[in-house]
Amino acid sequence: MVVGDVTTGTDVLVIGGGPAGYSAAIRAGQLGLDVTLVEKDAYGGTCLNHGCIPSKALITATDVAHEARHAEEMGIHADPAVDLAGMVDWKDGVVDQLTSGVEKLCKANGVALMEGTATFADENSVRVSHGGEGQGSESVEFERAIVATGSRPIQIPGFDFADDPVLSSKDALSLESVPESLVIVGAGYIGMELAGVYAKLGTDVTVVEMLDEMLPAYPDDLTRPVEKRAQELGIDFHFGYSASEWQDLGDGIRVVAEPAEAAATDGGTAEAVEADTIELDTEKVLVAVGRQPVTDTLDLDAAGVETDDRGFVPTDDRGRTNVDHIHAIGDVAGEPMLAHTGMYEGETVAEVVAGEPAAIDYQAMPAVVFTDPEIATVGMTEDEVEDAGFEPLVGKFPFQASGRALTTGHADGFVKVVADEESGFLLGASVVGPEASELLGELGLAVELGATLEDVSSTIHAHPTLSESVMEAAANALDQAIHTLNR
Amino acid sequence: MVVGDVTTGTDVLVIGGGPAGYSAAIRAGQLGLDVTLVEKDAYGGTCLNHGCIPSKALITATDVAHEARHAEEMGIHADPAVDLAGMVDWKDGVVDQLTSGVEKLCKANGVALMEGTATFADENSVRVSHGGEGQGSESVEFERAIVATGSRPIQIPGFDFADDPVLSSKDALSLESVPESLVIVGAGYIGMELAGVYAKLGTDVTVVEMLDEMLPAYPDDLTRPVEKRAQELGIDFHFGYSASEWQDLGDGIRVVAEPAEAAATDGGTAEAVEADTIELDTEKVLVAVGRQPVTDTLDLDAAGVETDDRGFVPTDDRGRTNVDHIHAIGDVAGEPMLAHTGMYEGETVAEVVAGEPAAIDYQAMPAVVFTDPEIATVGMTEDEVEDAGFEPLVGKFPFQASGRALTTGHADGFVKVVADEESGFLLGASVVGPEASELLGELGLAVELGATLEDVSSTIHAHPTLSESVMEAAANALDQAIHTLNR
Amino acid sequence: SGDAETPSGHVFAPPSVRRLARELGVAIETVEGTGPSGRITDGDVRAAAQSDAQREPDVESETDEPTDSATAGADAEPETDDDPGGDDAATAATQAAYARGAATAQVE
Ligand SMILES: Cc1cc2nc3c(=O)[nH]c(=O)nc-3n(C[C@H](O)[C@H](O)[C@H](O)COP(=O)(O)OP(=O)(O)OC[C@H]3O[C@@H](n4cnc5c(N)ncnc54)[C@H](O)[C@@H]3O)c2cc1C
Ligand SMILES: Cc1cc2nc3c(=O)[nH]c(=O)nc-3n(C[C@H](O)[C@H](O)[C@H](O)COP(=O)(O)OP(=O)(O)OC[C@H]3O[C@@H](n4cnc5c(N)ncnc54)[C@H](O)[C@@H]3O)c2cc1C
Repeated sequence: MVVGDVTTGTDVLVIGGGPAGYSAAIRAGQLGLDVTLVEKDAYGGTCLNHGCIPSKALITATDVAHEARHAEEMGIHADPAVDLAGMVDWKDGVVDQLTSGVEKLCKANGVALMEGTATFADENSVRVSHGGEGQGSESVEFERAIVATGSRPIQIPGFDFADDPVLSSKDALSLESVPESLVIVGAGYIGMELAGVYAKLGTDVTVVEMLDEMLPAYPDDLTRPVEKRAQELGIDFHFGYSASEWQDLGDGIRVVAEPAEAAATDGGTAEAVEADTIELDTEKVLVAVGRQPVTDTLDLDAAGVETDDRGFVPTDDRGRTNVDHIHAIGDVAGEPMLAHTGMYEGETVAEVVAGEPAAIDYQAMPAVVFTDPEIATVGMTEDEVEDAGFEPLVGKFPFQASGRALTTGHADGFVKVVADEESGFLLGASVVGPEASELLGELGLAVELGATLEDVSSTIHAHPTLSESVMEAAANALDQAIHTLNR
Repeated sequence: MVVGDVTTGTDVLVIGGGPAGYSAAIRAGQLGLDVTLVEKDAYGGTCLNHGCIPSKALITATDVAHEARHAEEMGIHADPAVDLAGMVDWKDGVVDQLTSGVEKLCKANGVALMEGTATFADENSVRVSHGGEGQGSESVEFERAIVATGSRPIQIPGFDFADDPVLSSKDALSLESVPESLVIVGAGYIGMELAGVYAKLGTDVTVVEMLDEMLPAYPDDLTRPVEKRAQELGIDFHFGYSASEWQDLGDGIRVVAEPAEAAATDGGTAEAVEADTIELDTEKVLVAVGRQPVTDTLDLDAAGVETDDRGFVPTDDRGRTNVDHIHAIGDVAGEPMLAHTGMYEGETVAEVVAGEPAAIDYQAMPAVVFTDPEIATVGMTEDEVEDAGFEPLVGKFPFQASGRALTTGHADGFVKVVADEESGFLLGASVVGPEASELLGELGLAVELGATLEDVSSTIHAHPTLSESVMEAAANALDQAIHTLNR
Repeated sequence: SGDAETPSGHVFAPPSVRRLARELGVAIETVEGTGPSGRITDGDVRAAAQSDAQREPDVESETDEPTDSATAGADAEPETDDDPGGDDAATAATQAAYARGAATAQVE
């Protein structure tokens, strides 16, 4: 390894300025540690620049137009025109505000910021190469390192993100005009969120998914309202198909998909095993089949840090890799690859590094899919409760019975809670419906605190709110619901 | 007392089918009691028919149009037309669905329903007179009675709700066309919620308030964002004035208001003591100055039940009046006059009646004002925490720092939590901003369960959500917030 | 049931109590909960730490942090600003005041 002329020393080196990395750096700074954060690209990482925030901005904005367009029932007649370039500008403004906020917060908490790509030289130093021509590089020595280099979209054979009609999720969040048609490969959460955005913008959306259902990570009762809505939005689905290649048609492209063996041999539905190749003519194709860890710029070997067979960096409950003084957090450390997981790990590991009695020991990890309607889950599923050896007691409340839901015109879906029958402790919850993402806050707190069904059902909730549904679902498990029938 | 030909007997008689009454009846039915519910007018009471539900329906619907109309920044160009009669029809449909739901739920839980007006004959019976001509009346004997007769809007001298241009809140929720101008007397929550609705519908709204500020029950930091928004909406205010009379102008009316002595002698602001009478020309005037208990149809004297000087029926923590076997719940039993208070009291008293160890002993009573933005509070205020002998520790998080808030285009306001400094127990919280009403669910649970700031701040919240602001406010109190500066 | 041991090892204790257990070197899975439905309270953890201390006087060394000398600098010292046992009683009393479930909710 070439050693540069400049050598900096830092107690704690954080590599990567996404939610995991900046949270770790800020918390370390708050704890009085000498901390340096290296980021090669943009503060805020995937989440702020090309992930959570831009996607939610577009989802919310397209909903404003879509809601008004479909509110005749409420006595509202509107035909909004959407200027996608204008919407993307607005979204970029939101992103800028947040990323510059992250930068300010880092500085205010005493974090030294360094721009460049960090590569391990050995167990106690990295080389940071600065971006532009002739910007050179420098060596940084550390006592402890925290790897937070995140993830990137997976490319599949036949679809190169460098080609113009082939979009990654990042590209799909910055289009300048609404495509007439869009094929989306992958019906996971990213694909389904963007399917909703473009369908509402008027694009003819077709989704190709290898497995035989959308959002395969979620149980059917949760995905059913989303499926119904997707149909209303005119989104077409081809389940059990793998996209294999695309062809240039001059004024558009043709996406070719083959029956996915996996689905077929699995005994998929009739629809899923249609024998033949399908051809879908479209303007663009978005590939959203998953994300993989980013470690290629790091030279982990030089530091002796091991990865697993998928490239993730395994860690223990203090976020330590196999090398004790090198930690890994966020997407690069494996599932669940979610921003809030990364932030929690970042804060926790910063505390560990500062010698505090911290550990990664949550009871309740939330997850949200911002489809229409939203899906939100926290803690254990009914099956997991059973597998863990508890007797599951389930309570449910349909939004059709919620006054607040009806006043918003969105009453599909339900809140479901799962508890241990004997003790009444809440172990998990799931919601599909309006503001599911926000209702999860209370449900997560309840699981995390070890609240019982009775605790939740006898806490007064303001009327009329959707959050009453949380209380009613808990009461339903106890056969005490007022606004829905008990079992 | 004349005794009718028919006499029915019931263990538990509930008088009034609003939220308090129907909740009591349903819970009593679930507990196996023989229960009869008498309602003179419409199941669901004020709340479902002329209160919470219709007002929230109109607020939400007008917001759909208003949001789209003001979304140029997001790249959306729309000029929605609102047909108020259509909107009111839709609202009535929502109300019908809910009130018929209440009726079904009562029946399904074994509640006997009786239509008519109940008047006490003595301590153990009422006479129920049925509505229409020649419908007669009957006598009902009971072991226990639960009075849940609710409240009605207060009339002020000079303004008779029977006169066409004078509106009660009930009238204002069912107008067939948008008035050009509207004077609202009273800047309490009902007045301010409706001011927002009509301003957004294009009405020229002027609010006259006796005191020297809007929403006087709430501290200034919470009302400031609402005040700012009201100004943007073009709502005019006259504080320190009492409406005294109205005059017919032929094509409209003139509302006359005098300086309110109370405010003036109170040393109100210069604006508040402008010496002269003001005259406001307008199409309609809405009087929303408060609500009073409904007991006039009851003849409480016949049962020996006492009321206080404002007409409310005082009760103990089991909801008992001075007559042990007669309970009172909901608005008729006093402040806070809120639907969820009534429902909680109803359920609790049903359990008391069934011999369960229940009591009215909440730690956290929520309250929401559905203005733009919403205001929501639960538990103690900072002052109350101090008065109770705790050392208040405050944490705050501004929505300007919330990624989710920015993606909705609504980032005014904040979440504020108050805890006991020594123990860290959360004692109260307030929110002004987007979805404040829904965020209150988690905050209420935290206060009710005796959660600490650390419990809330270390519970993982999904990103990006507004509910993260709850976590961040708790972290801020501990100097551990990531997304806002600490003190 | 009042028994803290659950089939899965899932712990019914709020985060503040779980952190206290780490701070005091108490294995929380072994602590008997006395809160509502057997929830583990901070008092339970402190009591467990006390009885552990009686059995194993060297409990301090169990606070498992590898408070690496590597961390160097002023902050290597673990922040145990909470004086264990000191405000025990006060905290327990305040908690009792708020854990209303304990007082009134035991319906059976
Ligand atoms: C379209 C989309 C929508 C999403 N929506 C959500 C959502 O709603 N909620 C949610 O929880 N999650 C969502 N996610 C996932 C979320 O974005 C990630 O989980 C999160 O960004 C992971 O954070 P991280 O800090 O681990 O990594 P990243 O955010 O990926 O940040 C890693 C950073 O490290 C930098 N870096 C990499 N290598 C080096 C190096 N060698 N030297 C210096 N810097 C380096 C990168 O430039 C990057 O800035 C979404 C993702 C996508 C793509
Ligand atoms: C415009 C408006 C908006 C509101 N918004 C909210 C809100 O968002 N959230 C909230 O919590 N609260 C709100 N409220 C207040 C809420 O409506 C009341 O707190 C709630 O309705 C009280 O419930 P109750 O059951 O005590 O009485 P009521 O709902 O008033 O019901 C009483 C019932 O008793 C019947 N009755 C009366 N006398 C007799 C008799 N002698 N015999 C038989 N029946 C009788 C009446 O017909 C009525 O149906 C609002 C009120 C208004 C006016």
